[in-house]
Amino acid sequence: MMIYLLTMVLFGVGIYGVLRQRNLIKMILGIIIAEHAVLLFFILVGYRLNGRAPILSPDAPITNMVDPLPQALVLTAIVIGLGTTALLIALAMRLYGKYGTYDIAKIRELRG
Amino acid sequence: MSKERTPGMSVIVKTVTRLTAWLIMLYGINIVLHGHVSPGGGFAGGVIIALSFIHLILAYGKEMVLKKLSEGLVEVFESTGALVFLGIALLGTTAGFFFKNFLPAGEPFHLFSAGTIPLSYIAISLKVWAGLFAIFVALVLLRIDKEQG
Amino acid sequence: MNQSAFLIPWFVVVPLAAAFVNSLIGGRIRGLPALLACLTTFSLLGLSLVATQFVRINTTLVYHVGGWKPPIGIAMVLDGFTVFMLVTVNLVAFAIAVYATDYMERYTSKAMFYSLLLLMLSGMNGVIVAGDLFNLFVFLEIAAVASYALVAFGTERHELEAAFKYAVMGTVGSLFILLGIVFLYSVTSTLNMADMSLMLAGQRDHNLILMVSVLFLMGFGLKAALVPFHAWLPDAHPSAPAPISAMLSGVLIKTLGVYALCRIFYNVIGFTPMLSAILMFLGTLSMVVGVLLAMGQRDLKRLLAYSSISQVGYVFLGIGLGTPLGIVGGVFHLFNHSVSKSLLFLNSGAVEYATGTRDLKVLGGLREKMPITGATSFLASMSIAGIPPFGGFWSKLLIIIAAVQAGYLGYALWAVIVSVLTLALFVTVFKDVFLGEPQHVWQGVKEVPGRMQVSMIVLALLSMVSGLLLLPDVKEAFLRPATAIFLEGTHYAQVILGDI
Amino acid sequence: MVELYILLILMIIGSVVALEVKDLLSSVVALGAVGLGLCLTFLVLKAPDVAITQLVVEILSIIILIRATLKKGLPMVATGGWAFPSVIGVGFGVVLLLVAIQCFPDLPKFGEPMLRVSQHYLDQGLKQTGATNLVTSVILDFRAFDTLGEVTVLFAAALGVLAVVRTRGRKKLEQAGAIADE
Repeated sequence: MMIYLLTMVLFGVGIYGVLRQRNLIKMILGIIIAEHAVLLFFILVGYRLNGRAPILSPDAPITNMVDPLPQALVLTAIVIGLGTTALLIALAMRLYGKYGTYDIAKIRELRG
Repeated sequence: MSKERTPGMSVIVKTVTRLTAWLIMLYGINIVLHGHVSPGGGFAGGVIIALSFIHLILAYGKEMVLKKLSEGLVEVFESTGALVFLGIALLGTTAGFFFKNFLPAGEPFHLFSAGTIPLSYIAISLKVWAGLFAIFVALVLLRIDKEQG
Repeated sequence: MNQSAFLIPWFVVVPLAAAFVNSLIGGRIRGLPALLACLTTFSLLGLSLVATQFVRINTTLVYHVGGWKPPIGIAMVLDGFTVFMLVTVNLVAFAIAVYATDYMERYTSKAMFYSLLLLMLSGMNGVIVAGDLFNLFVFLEIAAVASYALVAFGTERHELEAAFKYAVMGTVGSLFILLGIVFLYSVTSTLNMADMSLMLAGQRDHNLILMVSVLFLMGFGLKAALVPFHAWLPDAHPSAPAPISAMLSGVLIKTLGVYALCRIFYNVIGFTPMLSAILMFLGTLSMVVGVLLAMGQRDLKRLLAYSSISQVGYVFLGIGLGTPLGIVGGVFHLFNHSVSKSLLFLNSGAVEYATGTRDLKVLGGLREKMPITGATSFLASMSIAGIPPFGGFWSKLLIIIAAVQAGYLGYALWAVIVSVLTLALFVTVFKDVFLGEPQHVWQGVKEVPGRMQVSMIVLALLSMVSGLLLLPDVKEAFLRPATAIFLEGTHYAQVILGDI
Repeated sequence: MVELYILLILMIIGSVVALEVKDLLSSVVALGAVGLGLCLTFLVLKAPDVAITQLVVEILSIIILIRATLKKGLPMVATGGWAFPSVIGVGFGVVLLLVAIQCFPDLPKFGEPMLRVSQHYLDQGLKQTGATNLVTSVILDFRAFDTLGEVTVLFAAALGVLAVVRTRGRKKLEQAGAIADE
């Protein structure tokens, strides 16, 4: 219960970063942090108290394993996040090339 | 800071890199091949292999690595990896279903077991390695000083 | 499992394979990428038309990927609404691929463009046939990532900026969706949508489900550009190359936003009166705000982008009503808007291609120089504005009648007002661009190349005759199965799992 | 479970530092600490596959981020004067927490997942797929289609990066009629 709340705090910090920061790199950092929180939450949901990693061993049968499904999905989500982050960084670097700054206040020319 | 200075970092770094880069790569391949019996797998292994190349780039400078491994070649690897994975999935349709694991499951805990899983992992690692390396090279080659216009 | 279900994976596999092959060898052979893209989209259109035959009798086809039965493995589902969306998406995609063969001559790296286009298409098809929540998320990300890159394809400064804004907001939306999926997984311990719907049966009024609804509303609302979350759209859609603008405005926001939202809310979480009220309110708000903001624009494509926000509002109003007539109207409007808004974006691309500008104050008198573009643009404008013989009129009429029947007179009134405003808007636009004295600057303007004309004519004919979809026979085959999915609601679960 | 709390609190502190410190390079390094904390947390939670992947992915993204921030004369990040976004940001966080407190009693208790579908993976995974690493059996057999999607996302991202870094997106216009009047 408490641990879930702390994860939500981490998510909130990340979203706060995206909304609050006026620097492109910091916005990307905010997204990465929020994503970390979601991934952590997913693993927490599948955790079993005193569980074992879901890898069988040749000698002894293991009964108390954690849920393997969230782990598989989180693996997928990590790689998706990496792809998105790389694209965001490439865009930010190109914008730096055009404007010479990462500061949003100096970049935003377009009207909302 | 003379012009004759070779690209990359100092001799110490280069020597250490020459020793470690291959170890890192071998470790990555090991992780890929044992993905179905131990933790790791195609993604982690692919990223580790990509990191070994990035390690070389960081130490030796981009020219030396790109001479051996051009960007076009990397793209070919990437597409091939993706196509092989899709091909494995499509071969499953011959056994009845898309993505059917059509090879026998084999003996557990052995390298050659679990049907198509190790093959898929090899294809994925090829794709992940090439994709990430392409991203890194693109971002390194990008001139990030202020452009004209 | 039904034998004809073996059709389903090809909707994803064909464009994926084409994209991979394209990036492998497309750069080396001149003309291959364009040909490959046209062939792929054409075969997909054929496949989706074949698929309409299977759902005629209200059957649902389920494909078990890997041969694992659904709660264990991933299911792909083909039902009425799926087929409807597949036809819409692949139709527009085919027209756009043909158009792009000429238009993209102005850009560099055509092979890359077509690869990204095909990846985006496979992402959308994957979202549409997904029967599994996480699978839906993954394919949504494919489409989204490809679209971020495509918006920045011109790599000018405003394009990069719009793409960055779009990518940041889109990624945050995806995070909300992922968080919602995690919550749903933790209470149901499954990811299959049908199974999840059954598991949620007893707990639809829990606080948690409310929170999940809000998360999904924010996430998919960001993708669909509902009004409080619309800030990225007026930048992103005009910045892309014209075929991509048409794709984004025509089908992407509807697939990733409207379709996914409807599928999850109607078939998984369950449709509640509160949700209906929220959807109708947000839809009407989008409708009004979109058209008002469109009024003041000088940039042709930006104006069209604002108008998209407004028209998606109609779709949400119709679907949010929840009555059979409203849903038919909403779904039908989705089709009409896809066709005519893509066409308008293609027209704006043609104008920009010929004149080099899209500033309404500068353009004028192009009708005689560009007869095809002018005529198709006229048809599309009339369809969007809701003039009687065109499809847009019938769908708006259905939505308004449904709103009156359900007793929401206020919403019906707003729909009428916005419709009138849209008419005024598009009449002005048409006059500014095509009518009036031809200025001497545009004396040398020539009509755009042939393939661009062909695809515009095809879409114009479609927008003209789409009213025929309401004829009883055609409706039974196409619109009725699509709307039946909404009405069966969470009964969806029994249909899917009954097939297993 | 104490180590979980400690790690999480460290991660929260790290992310606040990463977002608030004025030097970009420092904030990227702080993010690296957060990622490492996440990796350790995955290990504590018995998810070795995820931990390995998270570790290497974190290294890669930190390298790319450092590459983006290593520039001469990059100014310190300016803050302040942006009251409205701050209020929205903090307000969003507070609302999220309040809603979350209301919702979490509906979740299964921590450490006792329901394991409806997963029980099948645990029981039958080895027999049906032959992979002793059950996470692998899920990734590449039971849910292999997701993995195809994931590979495609990475493919799209790599293509997208290559598309975005082109210096010239458009060919030069040579047509006579194409007069941009600016």
